[in-house]
Amino acid sequence: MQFAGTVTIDAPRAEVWKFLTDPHAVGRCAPGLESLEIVIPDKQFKAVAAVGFGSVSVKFSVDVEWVELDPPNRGKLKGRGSAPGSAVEGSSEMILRDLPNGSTDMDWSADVVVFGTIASLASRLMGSLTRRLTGDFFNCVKAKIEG
Amino acid sequence: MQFAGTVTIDAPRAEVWKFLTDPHAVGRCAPGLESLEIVIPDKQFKAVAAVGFGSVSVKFSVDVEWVELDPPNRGKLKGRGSAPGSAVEGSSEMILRDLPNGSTDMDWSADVVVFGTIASLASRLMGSLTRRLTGDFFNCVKAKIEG
Amino acid sequence: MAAVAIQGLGHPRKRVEDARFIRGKGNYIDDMKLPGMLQVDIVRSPYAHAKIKAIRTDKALAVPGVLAVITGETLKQYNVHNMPTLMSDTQMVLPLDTVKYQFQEVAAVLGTDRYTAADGVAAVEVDYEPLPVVVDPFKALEPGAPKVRDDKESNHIWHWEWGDRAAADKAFDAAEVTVKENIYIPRIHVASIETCGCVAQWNATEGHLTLYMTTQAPHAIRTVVALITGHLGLSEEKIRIVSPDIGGGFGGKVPAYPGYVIAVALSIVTGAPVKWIEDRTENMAADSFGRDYHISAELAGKKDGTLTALRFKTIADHGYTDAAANPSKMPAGLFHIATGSYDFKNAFVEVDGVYTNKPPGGIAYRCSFRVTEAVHTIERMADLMAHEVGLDPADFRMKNFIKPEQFPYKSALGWEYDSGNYAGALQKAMDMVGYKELRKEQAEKRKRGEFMGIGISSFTEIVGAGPSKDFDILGLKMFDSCEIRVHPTGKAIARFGTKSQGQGHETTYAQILAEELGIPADHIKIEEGDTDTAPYGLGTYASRSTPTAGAAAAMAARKVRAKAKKIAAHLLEAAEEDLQWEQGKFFVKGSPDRAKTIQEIAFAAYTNHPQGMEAGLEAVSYYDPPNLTFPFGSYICVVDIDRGTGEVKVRRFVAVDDCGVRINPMIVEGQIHGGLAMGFAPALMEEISYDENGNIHGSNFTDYLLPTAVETPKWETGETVTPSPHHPIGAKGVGESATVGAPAAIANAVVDALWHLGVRHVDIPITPPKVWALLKEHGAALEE
Amino acid sequence: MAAVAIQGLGHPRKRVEDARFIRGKGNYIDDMKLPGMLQVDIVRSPYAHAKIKAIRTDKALAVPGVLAVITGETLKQYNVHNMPTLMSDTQMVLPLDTVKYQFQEVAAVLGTDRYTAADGVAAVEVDYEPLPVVVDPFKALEPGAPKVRDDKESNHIWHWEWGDRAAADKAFDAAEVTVKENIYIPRIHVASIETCGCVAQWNATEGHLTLYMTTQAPHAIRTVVALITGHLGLSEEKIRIVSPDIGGGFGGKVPAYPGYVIAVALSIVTGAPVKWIEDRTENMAADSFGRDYHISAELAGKKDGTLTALRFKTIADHGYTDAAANPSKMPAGLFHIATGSYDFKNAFVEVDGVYTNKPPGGIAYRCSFRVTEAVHTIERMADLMAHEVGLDPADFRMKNFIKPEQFPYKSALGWEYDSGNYAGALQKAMDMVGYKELRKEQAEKRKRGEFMGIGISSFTEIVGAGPSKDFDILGLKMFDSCEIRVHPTGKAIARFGTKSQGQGHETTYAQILAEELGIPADHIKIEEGDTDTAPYGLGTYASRSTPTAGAAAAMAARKVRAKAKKIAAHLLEAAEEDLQWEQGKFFVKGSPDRAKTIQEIAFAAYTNHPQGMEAGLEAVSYYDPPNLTFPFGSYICVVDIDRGTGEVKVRRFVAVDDCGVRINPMIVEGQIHGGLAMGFAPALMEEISYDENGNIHGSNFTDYLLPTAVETPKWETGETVTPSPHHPIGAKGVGESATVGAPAAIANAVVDALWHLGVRHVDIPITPPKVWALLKEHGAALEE
Repeated sequence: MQFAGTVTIDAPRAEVWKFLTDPHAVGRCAPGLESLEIVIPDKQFKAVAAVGFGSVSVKFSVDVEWVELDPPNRGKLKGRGSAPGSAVEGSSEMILRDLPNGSTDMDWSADVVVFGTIASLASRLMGSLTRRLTGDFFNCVKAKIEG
Repeated sequence: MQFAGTVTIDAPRAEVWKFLTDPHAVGRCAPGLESLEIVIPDKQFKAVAAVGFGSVSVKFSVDVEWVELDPPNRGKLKGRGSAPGSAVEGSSEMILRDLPNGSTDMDWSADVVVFGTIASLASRLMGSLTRRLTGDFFNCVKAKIEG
Repeated sequence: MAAVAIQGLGHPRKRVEDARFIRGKGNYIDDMKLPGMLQVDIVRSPYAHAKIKAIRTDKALAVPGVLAVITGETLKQYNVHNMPTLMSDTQMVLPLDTVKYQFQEVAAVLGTDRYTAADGVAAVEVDYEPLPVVVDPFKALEPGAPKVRDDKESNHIWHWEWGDRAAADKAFDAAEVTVKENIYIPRIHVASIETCGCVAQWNATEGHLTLYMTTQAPHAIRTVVALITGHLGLSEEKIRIVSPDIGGGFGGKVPAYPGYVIAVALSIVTGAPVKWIEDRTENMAADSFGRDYHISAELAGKKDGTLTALRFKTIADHGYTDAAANPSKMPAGLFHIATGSYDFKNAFVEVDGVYTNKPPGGIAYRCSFRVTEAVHTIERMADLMAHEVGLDPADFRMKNFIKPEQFPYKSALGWEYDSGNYAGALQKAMDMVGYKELRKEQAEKRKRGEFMGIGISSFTEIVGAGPSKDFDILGLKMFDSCEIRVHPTGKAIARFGTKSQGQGHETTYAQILAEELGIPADHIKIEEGDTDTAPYGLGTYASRSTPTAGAAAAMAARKVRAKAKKIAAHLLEAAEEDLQWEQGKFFVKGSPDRAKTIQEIAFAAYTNHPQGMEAGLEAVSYYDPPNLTFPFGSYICVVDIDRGTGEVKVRRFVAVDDCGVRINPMIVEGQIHGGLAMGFAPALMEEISYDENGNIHGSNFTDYLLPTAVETPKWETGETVTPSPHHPIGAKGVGESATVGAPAAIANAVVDALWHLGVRHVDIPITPPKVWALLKEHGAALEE
Repeated sequence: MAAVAIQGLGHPRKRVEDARFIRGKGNYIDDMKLPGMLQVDIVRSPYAHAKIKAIRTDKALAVPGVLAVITGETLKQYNVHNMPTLMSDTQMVLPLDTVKYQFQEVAAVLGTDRYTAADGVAAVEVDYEPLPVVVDPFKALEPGAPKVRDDKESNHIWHWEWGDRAAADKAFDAAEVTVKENIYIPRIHVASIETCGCVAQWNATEGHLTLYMTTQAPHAIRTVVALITGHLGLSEEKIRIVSPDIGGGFGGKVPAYPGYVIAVALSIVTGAPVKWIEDRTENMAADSFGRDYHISAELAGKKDGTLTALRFKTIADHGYTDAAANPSKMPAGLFHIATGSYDFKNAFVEVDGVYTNKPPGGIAYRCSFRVTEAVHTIERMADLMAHEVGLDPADFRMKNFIKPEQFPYKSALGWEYDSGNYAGALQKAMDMVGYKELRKEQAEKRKRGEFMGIGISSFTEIVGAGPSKDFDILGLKMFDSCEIRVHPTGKAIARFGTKSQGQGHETTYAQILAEELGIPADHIKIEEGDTDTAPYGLGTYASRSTPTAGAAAAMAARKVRAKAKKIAAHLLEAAEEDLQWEQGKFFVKGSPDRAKTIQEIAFAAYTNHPQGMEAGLEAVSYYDPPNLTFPFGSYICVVDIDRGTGEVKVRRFVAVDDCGVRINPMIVEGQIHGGLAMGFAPALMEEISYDENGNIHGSNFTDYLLPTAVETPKWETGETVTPSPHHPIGAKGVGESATVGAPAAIANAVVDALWHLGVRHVDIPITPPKVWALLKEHGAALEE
């Protein structure tokens, strides 16, 4: 599944960058996040998050790696997660642009592939669910940065 | 099984008679007696008594009837009892005689037939057990009357 | 006591097995609770293709009540990590290093109960490295495609062909008319309400295994287990397979699945009984599938509509291992019945089996080894050709049918059809449905812009595998068997090598025996499914029970009757040749009162048999059918299509079946009703598909649509009776006819409804979105 | 894998059943625990004869967990308060109004478990009115004796006689010497360590009864149950009798006891499984007894010791009903084997059956229907005659034995003895024991006032009932059966109509089949005891298993071999007549390398049999023996008698048995050891007696003395082998020989020790008090 969008955040690019590359900061907006561990700062972190898809609820352990970091312009991360009977792989990219009014535009895109129980049991729900979760996530991010 | 014996009791015949024809009095000496009920005074009573034969212990319900009563000389009773899987039938007779010293001699005899579990399981023990029980019984009677 | 009715052939005897089924007293695998029984649950792969880098079991083993976690490495110590398939391919029980399809077994967790085992499964951690996935058999055949099997040269499994290619090509070259279509018969699942499972009970003291399992072929399973485990000392006399009541088989309970081997291994190791039961998704996603045939079909004919030749080329998607349940010499089953009910002079079929990253298979979906695929294709193509030459599909069929006088008929693909009256069945169906009036109605509606279609399917099945000359499974000939023992009081017990999964064998076999012996059916106890007691048989599938074991019943009964005649002669002090049989007794010809009933004879068999004759009254028959049987029928379906939703509404469905002599008309009727529902379902609803990552779609009853009573149309059934000339009682088998014959009638009706738009074909399942898209493509959809 | 040894005839194969027995993994009735199982316990009469005035159940029903109390009135509603005995007499299941022996069943209490049921039994109140009791059969025959049976004319049941009375009388009149003795063979009990019991499981949904019970004759029980309950609709195909492992039978588990009927009735009423298990006293006091024969025996002979005639007159005490387990036409069983090993020209035996207020009976105590009674009597009488004419008992026997060249020998009482070499067996026993030296030692000891005796018993048994011409039980011919099925991999399962109770059938039957087929015995699973699966048979008792079912095994195997030969011919492309059998394979004569093993042939029977031949490799044989078999032997016992205590010390016991061909010498040896112990026991220890009120003495193991390893002497065994000429493998059966033959050897030794005192006879059991009294009577007791 591929998703993309643009979010305008009423904050300077550096501030937005700082927030979005701090897993603990972002983590506060990640739905169902249960734990977060920095393995190598600015390089690798682990997260555990519970996600519910319809009647199916699973807890994913995800390993995330920054594969590109061009502060404060562009960041790309890849992740692979697993849950009992399910797995997820994906990458996500963000590009920050200054807006004339001092705000920052973030273009984001994500490519997520799910495998296993989640994929087979919940595929019908996946699209709408993901839209809802990303919507919530970016609203939260925006709110947190904009304070 | 037939048993007989003579017991000398240091008490006047009338007193001995009175004791021996009072089921409640005699009952205090009856081994394992659990309850006693006069149905018709001087005629019929019921008793419940537990008897142990070796490893076998049974509770007999016995109906007893005075078939002869010639106060204070001679008395005869018959009984029939039952317990789960067992039965007993018997008669007993006593003849009281004054002794010169004011004591009383009691000649007693008993004829007991057992049936069922008791008879088949405990027949080897029956003779010695009965001897012991009757011995205990008459010692008790003697003691109680002689007070 | 009033005399008990004999209830032989043709009697609508109530199903005796229903006494327990309708009271909830059936004995299914999951009803079994043995003292000390443990439960196994299985860790399955989320990936369709991946390398297993590590399996970490420490957290699982820490779950209270989890007793063991085993992997392929565990089984490898005993060389049982792999097992052979019925097609002599190799199937993993548990993998050593790679998984080949999604939901494949990866490890097994043994716990004290089902919940504990499931908790253990959730706690097993597996590290995978995903590998490239191929789910499309055409892509799998392309050069450079990801290789499914490390141990094979390519993804191409086998090529198989039948018929005279050159003659067919020549006929096509000379044809006045040809039609061609690509037809996909999608992957579906039998979706029995009871999933697969077993209880393995190892008796360490006796070195003996009892395996209670939901198998349609207990004896074959026993022999296979013995062949697999012989090196471990588990030889055939130490294995007992018991198949209790089965909640639906339909072909899905023929193969051996890894769960069985795992349960057995764990029972042997622990000494405790071990239960394994699939949940719904495991059943749908990991057991053998049905169909998945991509067929490129061509017919040739004359302008007058006479068919002259047939060419079918098929790509068969077998998933990651060829675990098809076919007769071993027939990798595409009986697909070469493809000439159907028509008198083709030339025919050629070829099939190529292909590996993909999908579950192993395939098995038949209530059908006799790929017969539905063949029937669906020829019946779809017949309609195409009919329309092409401008004939009404009914007229076209009548023109091309094999004629009654042509039987026994040798088909261009080599089969000898035993008997048939195809025109009779079609005519009866047309009469029942009011064909002409419907065509009139259709024409009127078409004028009004309403889409109504009429579809015919005049199918011919081929069932009752099969004659020992050609039919075997792993070498085992496909005979079947009946043993009957008559007790002193004239009651009897009979056992069979088949195994009912709902067919009503307990009822119908007793009727065959009752017919032959005159012992009331109610006095004959029927048993199947226990390899320790039943005579060897190849099991129940492919509509073979009546053609093989039903025949064995009659033959065994006749042997009993032959002995009974000798005893009667002794009792009546008459010569055998002077005795005459009348159902239930022998009497002296001309002196009907000098008679001995079968009950009197039975008592004498134990109390007063002739000196020199052995006591007892019993016989066994292992019946080797001289030929297959060829049930047939004509189905006519009338559909209305909703232009707003694309929904196909089956308004009428007339099914005229000819299965030869009907043992129990009520059961035949029931079988046809059930079969029609299972023909309707894949025509309109059922499909299992995969995304490009090998994720299954259709692994549960939310995504895989079974018809309920709400969706199922009202069936109108009729019959003709053309006995099989070679079967002892003339019966042919009917369990699968309707499943085989129905989908083409529905598909033909849909195409018939849309033909004037230019629609020539729709692959099943013909779902509302698919129809709506067609309508829209041709500008006929109603949009808001 | 190393080749598995065939282990055919003569191989001391370890008992395969011991694998479970010695691990405590046997499956006995009381091991059975079915879900929801209830337990029944029985109220029994303390009186030997009484009228039942009232049965009050209210207190019992108030016991928590007590579910029901049933009486004869309850059962009468279904007409099952009475049941027929095997001798067509009537036996109460539960009485309506009178009890006829002590411990008779009076009512039954159903509870949730054994303890509850027992509490319920204790709470049932029964009012009895005692009636006059007769326990002595002689008194029972006196005019005016209390009548045991209200439904009969008198206490005399039947008179039975055999032989030529007039000729015998004439021979006695002409005799130079006669001896006479009254011999009592007391009532004893088989006292199996496992008591009787059952679990009745009624399936209300299917109308089907499974009765797990400790029976030696499952099929006969099934037919009997069907005949009894037919009026209730419980017909034979709806009854399954399963006899699991049995902890000793010895004849006591042939009849049907009231407890079985009660358990069945309660299971039918409640729909729950119901267990009934006897406690020790119930088993000893209420089940069928053995023996209880009062025999007045006479022999006539010449002065030189030649026997000329025999007359035995017997009063047989059958208790309150004639529930003997005999062939139906033989009310005194095979008592007419009474001429034993001797060549009598004239013989006459008569027996009168009498009712008394004792338990019903009788059954054999590990013996073939009254054979011990006959053997004990003739062997005691032979010693009397030997002493009378002044011959050593060994010389006397040698003189009178039937000679080897006389076989087949027709006895004066009508039997045709199959084969024998009596002198050979006696000579071997004498050599083993050192007979001459012992006689010398005895003479010396007698001088010193020490009592040492040497006793001989040269018995002839008659076993293997029996030829269908004469032998039946309730009409059922006494054949027996074997079914064998060879699996594709060459392993096999075989089933029999018999039922092992410790005899080791699982081991020995497999050896017979292995011998005949060359399939290793370890690859043949043997089963018995399930009427649904085993071919009909009459069961195991009377040493009949080897003579009948063992023969059936060989015959069934030979049928299998005949088919195997056809398959081998097909495989080898040779003519059948050119094939030669060598254990385990057929080869082409002259080309030993052109061979097919039985395993290869078995696989071909399912995969490559000749066209036209049925698949499978199996056969059934119902074997009707042409004659009985006549095992024999000579036992010599040496005793020392303690003059102070009367104790008889068995110093030596040499047993030479000839049972024909020995299938498994180790098992034969074990059977003889066990049999000797069960001959020793009634000779010296076991007796059941009654007081004048009908109270039993000997209803428990404190009063009824079973020998343990401490009391049992060391046995010295030897063998001669005289095959049965009519048995397929020449075997005769040995399970009971020692029990039959041993008591006379011991009794003869005791009398021999005391002969010079004037002692001519001592009835068994020869207890210390009895011997001490004899010593005292003859002034020989040592007193303190």
